[in-house]
Amino acid sequence: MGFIGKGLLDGMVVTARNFVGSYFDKERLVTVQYPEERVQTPENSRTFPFLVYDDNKNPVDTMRCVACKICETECPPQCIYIVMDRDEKGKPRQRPKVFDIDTSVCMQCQICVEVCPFDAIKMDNDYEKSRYGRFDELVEHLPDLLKSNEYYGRIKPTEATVVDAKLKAEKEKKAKKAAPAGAKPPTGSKS
Amino acid sequence: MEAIEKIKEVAAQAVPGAKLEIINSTPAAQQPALLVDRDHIYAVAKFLKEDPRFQMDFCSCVTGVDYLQKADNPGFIEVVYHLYSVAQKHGPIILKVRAPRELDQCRVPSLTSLWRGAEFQEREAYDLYGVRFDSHPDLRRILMWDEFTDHPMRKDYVPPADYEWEPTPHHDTLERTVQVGGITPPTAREELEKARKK
Amino acid sequence: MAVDEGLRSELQKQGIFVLPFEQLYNWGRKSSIWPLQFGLACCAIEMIASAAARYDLARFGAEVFRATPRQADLMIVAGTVTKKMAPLVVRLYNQMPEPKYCIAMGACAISGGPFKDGYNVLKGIDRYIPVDVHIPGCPPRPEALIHAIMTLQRKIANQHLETENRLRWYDKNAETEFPIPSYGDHDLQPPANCEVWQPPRSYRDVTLDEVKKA
Amino acid sequence: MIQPLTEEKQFTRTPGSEGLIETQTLEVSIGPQHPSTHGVFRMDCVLDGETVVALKPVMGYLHRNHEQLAERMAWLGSMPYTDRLDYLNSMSNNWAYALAVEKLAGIKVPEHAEYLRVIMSELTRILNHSCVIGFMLQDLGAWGTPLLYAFRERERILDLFEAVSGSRMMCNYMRFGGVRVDMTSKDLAVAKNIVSRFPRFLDEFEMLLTGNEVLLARMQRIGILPKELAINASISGPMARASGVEYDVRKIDEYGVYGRLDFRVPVGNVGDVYDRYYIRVLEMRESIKILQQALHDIPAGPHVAPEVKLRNFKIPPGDGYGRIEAPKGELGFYLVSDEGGKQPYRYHVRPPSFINLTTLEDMCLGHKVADVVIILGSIDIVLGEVDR
Repeated sequence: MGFIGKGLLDGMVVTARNFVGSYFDKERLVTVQYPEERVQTPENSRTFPFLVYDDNKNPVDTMRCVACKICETECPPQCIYIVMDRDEKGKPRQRPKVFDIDTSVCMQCQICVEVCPFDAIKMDNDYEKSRYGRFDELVEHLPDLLKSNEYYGRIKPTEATVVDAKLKAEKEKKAKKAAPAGAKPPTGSKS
Repeated sequence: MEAIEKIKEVAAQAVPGAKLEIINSTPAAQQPALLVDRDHIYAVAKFLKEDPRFQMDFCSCVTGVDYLQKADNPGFIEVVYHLYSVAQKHGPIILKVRAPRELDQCRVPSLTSLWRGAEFQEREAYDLYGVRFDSHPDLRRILMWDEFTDHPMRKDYVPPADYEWEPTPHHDTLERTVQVGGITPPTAREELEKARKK
Repeated sequence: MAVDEGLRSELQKQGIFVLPFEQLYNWGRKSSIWPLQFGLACCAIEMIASAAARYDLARFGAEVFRATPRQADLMIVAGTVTKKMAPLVVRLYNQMPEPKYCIAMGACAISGGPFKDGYNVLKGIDRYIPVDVHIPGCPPRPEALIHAIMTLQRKIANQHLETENRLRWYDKNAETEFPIPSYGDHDLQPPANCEVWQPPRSYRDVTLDEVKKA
Repeated sequence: MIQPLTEEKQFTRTPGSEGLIETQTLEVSIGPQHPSTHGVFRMDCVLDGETVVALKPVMGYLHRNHEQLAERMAWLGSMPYTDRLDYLNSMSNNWAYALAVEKLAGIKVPEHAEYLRVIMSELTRILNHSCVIGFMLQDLGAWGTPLLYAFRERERILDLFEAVSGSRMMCNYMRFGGVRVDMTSKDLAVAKNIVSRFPRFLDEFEMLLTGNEVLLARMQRIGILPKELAINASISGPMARASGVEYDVRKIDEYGVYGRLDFRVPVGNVGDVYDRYYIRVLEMRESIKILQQALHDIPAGPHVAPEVKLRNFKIPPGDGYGRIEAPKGELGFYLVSDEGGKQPYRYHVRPPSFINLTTLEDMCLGHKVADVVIILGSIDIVLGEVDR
C-alpha cells in the first residue's frame, strides 16, 4: 500500500511501458496487418479436408480415395457424403462418384484424416472461405475437393514426406508380392 | 476408506430396513456402487454425511440414467450420486436409486436438503429425465424452456421433425426426410432404398 | 455514370476525386460497420480475439462493439443458436436500425454445425433472419472473420440506392421486421420463417464426367 | 405558463412501514444478451432500490445436447465435442474425457504422454486464468485494457497449441492412451520460452491490478462465500479455494504425474471477490512452477499407448467416473457402457461452472446491482459448460 493515487500511477506506468516498448520491443508490437501481411500458420494448422490425387494429368483416375466410406461413418458431425462409382454392370469401381463435404457443418476435427487407411484425405490450411450463399457455395463437391499431391507437399512438407515414403514402400511391397503371383490383378485390400 | 462391503454392512446397521445392494462398475474402473431403495435413500445419505467415519460432505455429481425395458426387467430410471469427503479427503461413495420409467411414478426423495450442490443437478435430472424429486425446494425446468413438455434425454424421446434439407444426410435423418416429405438428394434416396431391401 | 473512367483516374492523380454520391455514401457506410456485442458460444471468443491487439478489427472501422442493438449495424451471430435463444436473436435483429447486416460466424450459426442433430439446436439462423455472409469453420480463425468483414464491405460497396439491387431500407414494400417464433410444446412455432428460408429445390449431382471436364 | 398539478395527478406521500416513501421492488432481467454475462446467461433480479433482494439464474440458452449427441456416436467421436464444452480450455476437457475412458477401459498411459498432458493442461490453466481476470476487469469497467493484455498473452499460447495440435482453440489433442501427436523439440523450446517470459507479464499485470484502490474498493468484502456453504454446495476449483477449502483434485487423486510434481495449493481466507481474483494470480504462478518442472523432467518415449485402437474401440459393460482439476473446478465425466460397448450408453459431464452457480443468489443478496456483475465474473463461468 502506498499513497493515494498510486494505483493510477502504476497503471500509467504499465501503459507507458507498453506504448514506448512497442517502438523497441518486437514482442510488444503484436498487430498483424492482416490482408497485407499474414500470420505464418504452422504446418500442423488445419481447416477443411481435401482429397489427394497423384498425377496432375489425370486427377480422376489417380485419386487415392477408394470410396471405402470409413471417413463417412467416423465423421462425428456426419458432414461427408460418399457414393461409390459403379460401371455399367454395377461393379464397384473403387472410387467415389459423389464426394460431398458440407463445410458449413464440418468441425475441423481431423478424425477423417486419422482414420483414412489410404492417406487419401488431408487437411487444408486455407481459411479465407467467407461466402454470400450457403448451399451452393459452402458444400464442396468432388471437383472442388481434389487437390494434387504437390499442393499437399507444399502446405505440409514434413508430413507429406513421411506419407510419400510410406506409400512408396507399400507400392514396392505390393509389386513384389504381385510379381510371383503372376497375372492376378492387385485388389484393393482394406486394412 | 473401507471397502464397499463394509460400508454396506455399516449402513444397514445404521438404517434398519434399508435394502442395499452392491452394483459393480466396469472391471477396470473399480468403482462399485450402493443401490438403495427409494424409501431409505435419504436416511442412508444422511448417515453417510454425518457419520464421522465417512463424513461425505461433498456431493460431487448427480445424474440420471435411463435404462430401457429389456427381456427380463421392466426398465427404470436410475439416479446416481457421487459423494466425496472434503474433510477426510476420500471417496467416492456412489449411491444409486431407481424409479420406474412411467412419468407419474418416477419419483425419488430429493437430497438437496443435505447437500445444496444437488439443487441444480436434480433440476437438470428432472428436466432431462422427468424424475420428480420430492421435497425439492424449486423443481422447475432448468435447461429447456418452461413450455416444453418432453424429457429429451430419455432413450425413447422422438425429436421434433424440423428437418428440411441437408446436403449430406445420414441414417435416421434420411429416414425422417422421407417421412416428412422433404427433399433428398436423388442418390441418397437410392441408397436408402437399397439399405431397406437388405 | 457521367464521368468517364479514364478522366476520373487522371483527375485522381491530381488529387481530385470525382465520385457519384452513391459511392461516397457506401464508402462511408462500409468503413464504419459497428457490430453488436453479442457472443453466443465458442466463436465469440475468436470474435473478441479479432478485436484484440493482434488482429485489431479497428483497422476496418469495425471495432466499436455496441452492447445495444439500437446502435449497431451488423449482427455477428457467433456461435450456436439454440431453440431457446432463437426468438431473442430474432428480436435483437428486429431492434437494429436499418440498413442492417448479419454475418453467420461458424458452422453452428450457419447450419447447426456439429450440434445440428440435437433437439435444442436451431439448424441455422437463416431460418429466421436473412444472412449476408457465411463463414465456415469451427471456430473460424480471427483472420477469417476479418475476411468476412471485407466480404461484407464489398457487398455494401456494390449496393445501390435506387435500382433493383437497392437496400432493403429504401424499398417501401420490403420486410424490415421478422416474425419472432414462440416456444411450443415440442419445438419452436413455426420451425422456420418460409419467407426468409428457402432450401434449394434441386441437388446438383456431380458425375465424374463433369469432373473430367473441369 | 405551467399548470399546477391537479388533485388526482399529485403524487401523495403515503408513509410506508418505516415512515418513508412507499416503494416497490423492481424486477430486472439481466441477459441473455448482456456484455457482462459472459455469454447467454440470464439473471432475474428483484431489486429494492439498487439492492438485490432476490436473484434467480436462468440458463439453457446454450444447451447444445452435448450429452445426447455423445450417446449416439463412437467413443472417439465425442473427443472433439469435449473441446466445445469449456471453450477457453479445450485441452483440459480432452484430458478429463480421456481419463474417464482410460479408467473404464483400464488403459495405461505412457509416461511421456502424461508429461505432455500436464504441460498442455497447465498452459490452459494459465490461459484461462489470465483471460478470466481480463473479463472480470471488463465487468468492473476497465474497458478493454486488462483484457487486451490478457489476450496478447493468450495469442502466444495459442500459437503453440496450433503448432502442436493444429488448431487454435479446438485442439482435439488427446487420445485414449496418450496424445495425438508428439511435441517436437522446437515446440518444447517455444513452450520453455513462453514459461520463462510469462512471469514478466504477470508482474506487469499485478502492478496494474493488485493493490489498485479502485479494484480494492470494488472487490473487497463483496460476494462473500463462507467455507461451510462452499463445501455443502459442491463448489470446486479456485472459487472453493478462495473460501478456504483446501481441496485440489491434483493433490487428492494425483492423476497423471501430479504426484511427482512439487507445487502448492493457494487458499484464501475471506472468500470475497478479491480473494477469488488473487487465488487465480497465485495459481498461475504455481502453474508456471509445474510447467518448469514438467518441461525439465519430460522423459523420452511413445506419445500414445500402442495397443489402443483408433477405430472399433470398445469398453466392457459397466460404469465409471473420472475427474480432473480443470481451471474452473472439478470436471468429471460419468460414463456408462452397455453391451457391445461401441458407444457410451450414458455420458454425463459434471460441469464445474454450472455447479458453482448454485450459490450465486446467496453471494449476491444484499449487494448492489453493479456488484452482481462482478460477482458473476468472479465465479468464472463459460456457458458452453454450464448448459452443455
